[in-house]
Amino acid sequence: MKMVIAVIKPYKLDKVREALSAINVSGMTVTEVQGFGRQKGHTQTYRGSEYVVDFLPKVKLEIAINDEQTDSVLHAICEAANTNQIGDGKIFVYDLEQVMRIRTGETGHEAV
Amino acid sequence: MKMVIAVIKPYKLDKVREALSAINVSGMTVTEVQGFGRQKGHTQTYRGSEYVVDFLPKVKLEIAINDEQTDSVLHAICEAANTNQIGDGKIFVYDLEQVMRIRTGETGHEAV
Amino acid sequence: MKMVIAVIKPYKLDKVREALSAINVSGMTVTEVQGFGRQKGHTQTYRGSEYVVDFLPKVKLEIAINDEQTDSVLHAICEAANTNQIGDGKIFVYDLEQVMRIRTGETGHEAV
Amino acid sequence: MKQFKFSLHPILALSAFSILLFGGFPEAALAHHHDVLDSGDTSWMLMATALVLFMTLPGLSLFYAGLTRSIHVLSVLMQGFAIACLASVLWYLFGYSLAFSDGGNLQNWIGGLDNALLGGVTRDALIGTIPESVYVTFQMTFAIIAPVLIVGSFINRMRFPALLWFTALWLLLVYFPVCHWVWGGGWLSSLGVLEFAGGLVVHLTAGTAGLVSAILLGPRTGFPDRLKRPHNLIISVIGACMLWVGWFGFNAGSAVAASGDAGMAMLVTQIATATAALAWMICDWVRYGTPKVLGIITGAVAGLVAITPASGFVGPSGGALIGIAAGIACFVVTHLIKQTFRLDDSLDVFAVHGVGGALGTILCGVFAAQSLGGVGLHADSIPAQLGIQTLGVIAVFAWTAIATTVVIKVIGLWARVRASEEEERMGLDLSQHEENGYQMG
Amino acid sequence: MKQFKFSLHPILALSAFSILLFGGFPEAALAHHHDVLDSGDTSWMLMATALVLFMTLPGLSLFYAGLTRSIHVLSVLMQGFAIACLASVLWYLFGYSLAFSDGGNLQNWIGGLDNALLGGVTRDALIGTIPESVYVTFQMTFAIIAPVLIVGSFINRMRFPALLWFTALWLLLVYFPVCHWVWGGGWLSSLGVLEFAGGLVVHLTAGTAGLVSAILLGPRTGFPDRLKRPHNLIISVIGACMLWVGWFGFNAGSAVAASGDAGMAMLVTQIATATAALAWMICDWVRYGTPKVLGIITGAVAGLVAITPASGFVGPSGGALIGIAAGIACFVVTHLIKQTFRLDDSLDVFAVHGVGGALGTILCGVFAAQSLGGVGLHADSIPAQLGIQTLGVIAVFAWTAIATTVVIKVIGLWARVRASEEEERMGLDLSQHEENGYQMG
Amino acid sequence: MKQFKFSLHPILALSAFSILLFGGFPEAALAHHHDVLDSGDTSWMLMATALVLFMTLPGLSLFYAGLTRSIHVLSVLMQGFAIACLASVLWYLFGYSLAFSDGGNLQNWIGGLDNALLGGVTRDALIGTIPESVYVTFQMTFAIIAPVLIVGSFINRMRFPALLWFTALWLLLVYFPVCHWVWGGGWLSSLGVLEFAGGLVVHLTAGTAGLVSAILLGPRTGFPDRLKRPHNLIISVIGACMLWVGWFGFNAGSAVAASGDAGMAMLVTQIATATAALAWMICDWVRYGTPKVLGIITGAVAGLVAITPASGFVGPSGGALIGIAAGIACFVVTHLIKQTFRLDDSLDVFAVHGVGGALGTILCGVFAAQSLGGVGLHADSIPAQLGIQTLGVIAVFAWTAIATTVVIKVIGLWARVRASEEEERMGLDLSQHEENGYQMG
Ligand SMILES: Nc1ncnc2c1ncn2[C@@H]1O[C@H](COP(=O)(O)OP(=O)(O)O)[C@@H](O)[C@H]1O
Ligand SMILES: Nc1ncnc2c1ncn2[C@@H]1O[C@H](COP(=O)(O)OP(=O)(O)O)[C@@H](O)[C@H]1O
Ligand SMILES: Nc1ncnc2c1ncn2[C@@H]1O[C@H](COP(=O)(O)OP(=O)(O)O)[C@@H](O)[C@H]1O
Repeated sequence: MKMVIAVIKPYKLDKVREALSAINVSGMTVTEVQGFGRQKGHTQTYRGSEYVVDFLPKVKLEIAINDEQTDSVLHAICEAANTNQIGDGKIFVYDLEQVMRIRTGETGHEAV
Repeated sequence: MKMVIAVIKPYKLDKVREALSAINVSGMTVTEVQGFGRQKGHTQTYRGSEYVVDFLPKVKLEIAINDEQTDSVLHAICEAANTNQIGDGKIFVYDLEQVMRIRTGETGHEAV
Repeated sequence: MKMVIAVIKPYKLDKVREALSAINVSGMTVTEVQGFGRQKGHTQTYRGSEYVVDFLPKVKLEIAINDEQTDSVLHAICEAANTNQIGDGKIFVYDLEQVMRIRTGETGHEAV
Repeated sequence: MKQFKFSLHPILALSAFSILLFGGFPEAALAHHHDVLDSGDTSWMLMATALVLFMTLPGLSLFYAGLTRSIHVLSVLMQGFAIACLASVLWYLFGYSLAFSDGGNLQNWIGGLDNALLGGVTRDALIGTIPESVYVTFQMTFAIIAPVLIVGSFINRMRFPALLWFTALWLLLVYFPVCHWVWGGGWLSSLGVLEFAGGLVVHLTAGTAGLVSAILLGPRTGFPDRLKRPHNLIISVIGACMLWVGWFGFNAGSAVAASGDAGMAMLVTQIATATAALAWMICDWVRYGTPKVLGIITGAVAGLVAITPASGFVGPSGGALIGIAAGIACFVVTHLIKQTFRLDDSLDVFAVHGVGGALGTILCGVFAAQSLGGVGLHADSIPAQLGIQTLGVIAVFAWTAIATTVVIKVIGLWARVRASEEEERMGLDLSQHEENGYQMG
Repeated sequence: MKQFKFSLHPILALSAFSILLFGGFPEAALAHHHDVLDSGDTSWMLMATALVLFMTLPGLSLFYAGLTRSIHVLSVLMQGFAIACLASVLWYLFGYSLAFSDGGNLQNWIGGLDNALLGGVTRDALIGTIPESVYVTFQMTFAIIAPVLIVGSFINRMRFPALLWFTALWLLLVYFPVCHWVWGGGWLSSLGVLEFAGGLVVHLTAGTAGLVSAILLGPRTGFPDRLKRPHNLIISVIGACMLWVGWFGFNAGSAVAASGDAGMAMLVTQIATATAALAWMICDWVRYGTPKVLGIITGAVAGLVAITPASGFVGPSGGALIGIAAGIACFVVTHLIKQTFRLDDSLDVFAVHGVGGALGTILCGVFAAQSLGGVGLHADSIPAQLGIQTLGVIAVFAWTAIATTVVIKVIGLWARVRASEEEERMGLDLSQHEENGYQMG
Repeated sequence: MKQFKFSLHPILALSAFSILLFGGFPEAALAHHHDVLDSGDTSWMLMATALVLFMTLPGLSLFYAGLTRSIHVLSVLMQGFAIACLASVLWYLFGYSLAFSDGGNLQNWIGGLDNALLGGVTRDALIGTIPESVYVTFQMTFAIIAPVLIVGSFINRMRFPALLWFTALWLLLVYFPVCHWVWGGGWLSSLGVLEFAGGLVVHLTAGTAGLVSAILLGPRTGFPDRLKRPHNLIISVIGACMLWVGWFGFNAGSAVAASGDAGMAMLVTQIATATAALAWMICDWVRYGTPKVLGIITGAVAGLVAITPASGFVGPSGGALIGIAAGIACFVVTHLIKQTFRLDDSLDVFAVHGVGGALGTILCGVFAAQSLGGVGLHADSIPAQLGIQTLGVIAVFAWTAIATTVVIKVIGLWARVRASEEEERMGLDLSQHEENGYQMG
């Protein structure tokens, strides 16, 4: 099993969720995060004081999937979240050793 | 070393924390997240406009442990967080390559 | 590729970010979290009611890097975030299987 | 002119009314003509003025701000604040004059420029028993709130420069004239329309303008099924409470005296608000199975709006019934607009203010009847008065709809009115003002 | 009846007082009987009414709302708002009549129904020097705030339908009668109890009812050691500030005139609030090593409550001392209730309003003494007056405790009063109203 | 003494003015001397007092609180609240007496102790046409707001115990004397300085003290380039709106009567606020390409400040021009202080209140001219009056700067004034009060 972590622009969340539903991935956990990358923050001025806004609001999705879904999931996210503009975000994949559904105690593939 | 990620219902946080303390796991990092899964959101109506609430508030726990604790930790969380109702959440486990305590610079097992 | 997760004291964020920039690591994703560990929370009293504050505000950084950067990154974070006081936080490292830049579709090392 | 001016809003209304009733000015009304300052009346009007400003800033702004998304919240507050400033300046420049001074040949339609720059509004000038300076400021707060009300219709999507243009032109083409028609000695006041505190002048104009501009600007991105929920109902409740409190200045202040009329206006305002709020709450309960916070506060506003034109003319029971009618009618129209017509009048400005204002104006023609505890319409003059009231509603609606359309179209000639999709998505706070409402950490 | 009515709250109090002092009605008091409208008095009472409403909505609601968890915040605001509406309607229907009209044979206990539906409250009707409509509305705001105060005792756990029942029945069984006893010509006013602005009628009734209902409903889940902290103290501070400002209407408004009595009531209110707040702050500092924000604002409220019954009778130094006493006493009782008796009177309604109201009522019997700067009790009549004051406290406490118990038990016959554990856990916002307070993003 | 007292603020100002104009007291002014209570004037002053308190609590506190970081938000609210309490108590103890009673030989510099503990302020005592109790409380609210204003200069870094000392000593050394100089019959009032509502007494003192204490305490950690943005502009907008509304009490209340002067003061206040806000908005737009929310509300405050000393003397157009001047001048100075001098006067207290207050005081000497719509300075007396106004500004600035320095240095002898880096980093909320503002979940 794999865990896919996608950091995307917040307003793309709905579209990504729909793209994932379309390929039958319907579980995920979402966090509001601040991103720092090539997309540079802007400077805001409040009454003569300048503030550098380094971090930009992003949304992080964590999606546990079975191994064979990896490519289609990456593809779906990538397509839905892409705007061709800097700051679109990144996807990270790592290996999951175990997954467990709390309600039933199921583990492994059924639990995903 | 393993990292255990548990996504649970918010009001179960205290109980899970206590269950973990009982088995001598006393470090964890907690994040407020939004969950999407089988438990479907509800529809809210505000003055004639209907809003689909897809995401439900959950709490995510990240708990780094030593390998031999894995089973007891999964068990403890599962028991404490279970309500037998849909939406109880999931637990994910993955392998940690390295752990470091910032204060002391210790690494590995002692750092967990 | 590795993912480095660092849980640090919130006011150290700027310093850590600068330390990382100094070694050419300039991408990261930041989340506000609550930490539970050896550093014990305090008790707050509101009008005769005592509240145990178990969780302390921390900041979590997720930083994807290439393997060879691992040591320098750990070192940089450790130095910048250290105050020699309990609660300085922890760093976790795990293996990343895949990284993808959404904007370009690049994967692997170039995407980090 | 003083003589003339004295007999304005709502004294004019009352006088016109007296003419209807008794075929002439009653002694009591004339007695006021001595124009001696009464410190009690002045005190109340100073305060009523502060209350109406309070009702707009922060009241109405907060009511609206809580209902947007957090990325647009400042833009709503900014619009309210900037409108307040701009309307104040325009009122000082020529607004008061166009609304309240003698228009000569055009008197039926618009005032003149005798009082431009508030010329003639000296320290000693009186209107009835209060300083004219107070009357000017009191009426100024009415000119402020009307355009702020409209903002609710097109939140999240009007660009800020366009909003400033809109405010200026709309005041010029809609508010100042209509105010003159009803309270400044124009044709509707000559007809004897009953309009105590702004049902037509403020609420129907704003509601109609809201509807029209919502149609012309088109819906928010995501309307109707991918909208985000109100981001902070606490703020909206605070705003609603402030509206309620401030409205005492709006209605009881429209008596332009600390009198029995003012007292009764306050009492019926309180009762109508309460019944309307409860009526809406029950509608929610029946329709959705739950009493809603947003419902009860909206119902309260509907009640406040509906009692506004009637507050000087009806008694407690009249107030209670107008409230119930408003709660139900505004609830129904809200649903019609959103669910049947699928119009994105985002914060229901038409359903609440347009419908409430019209309804109150018309019902006023009934509940002013003495037999119903009102100020004294004879049963057999009700049909005639109802006709006048309805005519007022239709005329104000039609003129506002036309003029608002013109205003928006004309602004479109030199300014982009609607925010781009990108601006809307970033949030108007960032795209229009480079600021964020909330900044945690 | 007018004659009778005129002599009501707090003029009755003052008159009763005069009888004590001079063995008869003084000329000055009688002089008012001419019943001519004074625009200055009317102006102040219009405003005082707005202030008291403001103090409840949004003031008190916000004060409470900030102290709950974020998942219950709307429910608190909703309860305040709905109570305001319901109490207004009941006041219109029969509340004013039961409290203030002549009760005939039952006059000692309760008023009659002569003024039901506010019959007789015409535009011309006066109470003293102000329109009766204003007096009705002013008193209405008192009837609103009392049940809203109680809400603080059982936040997070009373179901909304039960709350509506509770409000209606409690007003009927407790507020209307007690108001009649003290200000409506009932037995306590005949005895000559000194109660200027609501120490007994509003605060002791609410505080006692809070205690009783907290006991009957049982504690919040998690009480006492797993409770969550107040979710937004900023909101509570805003609320406390609004309470302070609005309270000027409550106390100085109770002079029912823009007079020296009103002025002194405002001054002593300000001083007592300040000393009570500082007293509580120092208590916190001594006990916990830190001055607390929640402490100082609670102390201010305690001072406001305690000076309420005394505000028309004491001088500046009396006010200062009553404030200090209230700050300390309410601090101590808060800790007793929470830590010793382990009662979950969640927002300390009894400790602040019950104790503060009782304390102020009793101390009023001392500090009204002329030698202490008061309105003029002779040193040797102090013991007698203290007896009357204490009797008033005991009677109101006892009646309220009994009647509140009955009300809650009776409602239990047909409605679930206490939210289920599941409803409490979801938050009353979602479980009772299907809404959320905050919705970021 | 009554005779003397009667002629105080701003009647003294007006009288002094009359002397300038007519070489003697006019009949009209003397006519007041009969000292009969006017219920209308009293009503307005009761309300104006509530408005000024409202403007400070919650208004000013919120304005400031929104601009800090979320970890300091409570500390700002706490400081405002505690200052309000402490200043009230000091005013009662001796402040009113030092400011307004006869100082005998020292009369030019400071009042005496005749009214300590508010001795002599009885129920019947009058000042002009209102109860002295009301005048005492009205002036008390001015003594409260001045030190709260200063808080904005050193947010996030003054320890709470030091703040209490600062408040007490600063009131004693700066506020009470300066108030006496200008309104209590001291040397500036003898000179005939025009100062209607607090441009010198409140705003210039507070602004200057802010500048001095910002310098002495040093900048916030992170100043100037690693500061965190304002955490909640919504709160600041609410605060600014409340300031605006409450300021009607401040300015129009300073007429100490519900009169034409009060009405005109309200009108010009409204106009100046609007033009100043728009002026600042345009400055932002030109300088940064965007109209800013924080800009427009700050501009409004600048306008309110600048019109304050002039509000009783100028006409509508004078108000409009003073507003524009204030908007631009305060904008420029804000940038100078922050960007050129790199002083961390954190919330621009000097740039807005110091500069605004001084500017308004000086311009008042021009726009009071009859030819400019003012109350009636002859063109040829303008230079002389300008000299007096400027002298007033310089004297108040100098004295405040020196005395504030002394106060801070002296406190440093026994208390730590500046929070440690650790305390600042934890946030003053936690380090000073062991509380958090926000607590989600
Ligand atoms: N090395 C990294 N580790 C973790 N998160 C990263 C990393 N690089 C980028 N991110 C996340 O991805 C977001 C987008 O990255 P950015 O470099 O701005 O744009 P792009 O991916 O289009 O080049 C960042 O805001 C950050 O949240
Ligand atoms: N595939 C997944 N990846 C990541 N998080 C998931 C996944 N599936 C479920 N979750 C998380 O677990 C929570 C509970 O899952 P849900 O399917 O609603 O209930 P249950 O686990 O009882 O079947 C979700 O709200 C979500 O936060
Ligand atoms: N086992 C763990 N798993 C996950 N996070 C942990 C763990 N232990 C500690 N942490 C995180 O690190 C923070 C600091 O740890 P703590 O034990 O308080 O101090 P220190 O690291 O200095 O011993 C905690 O607040 C928590 O967020």
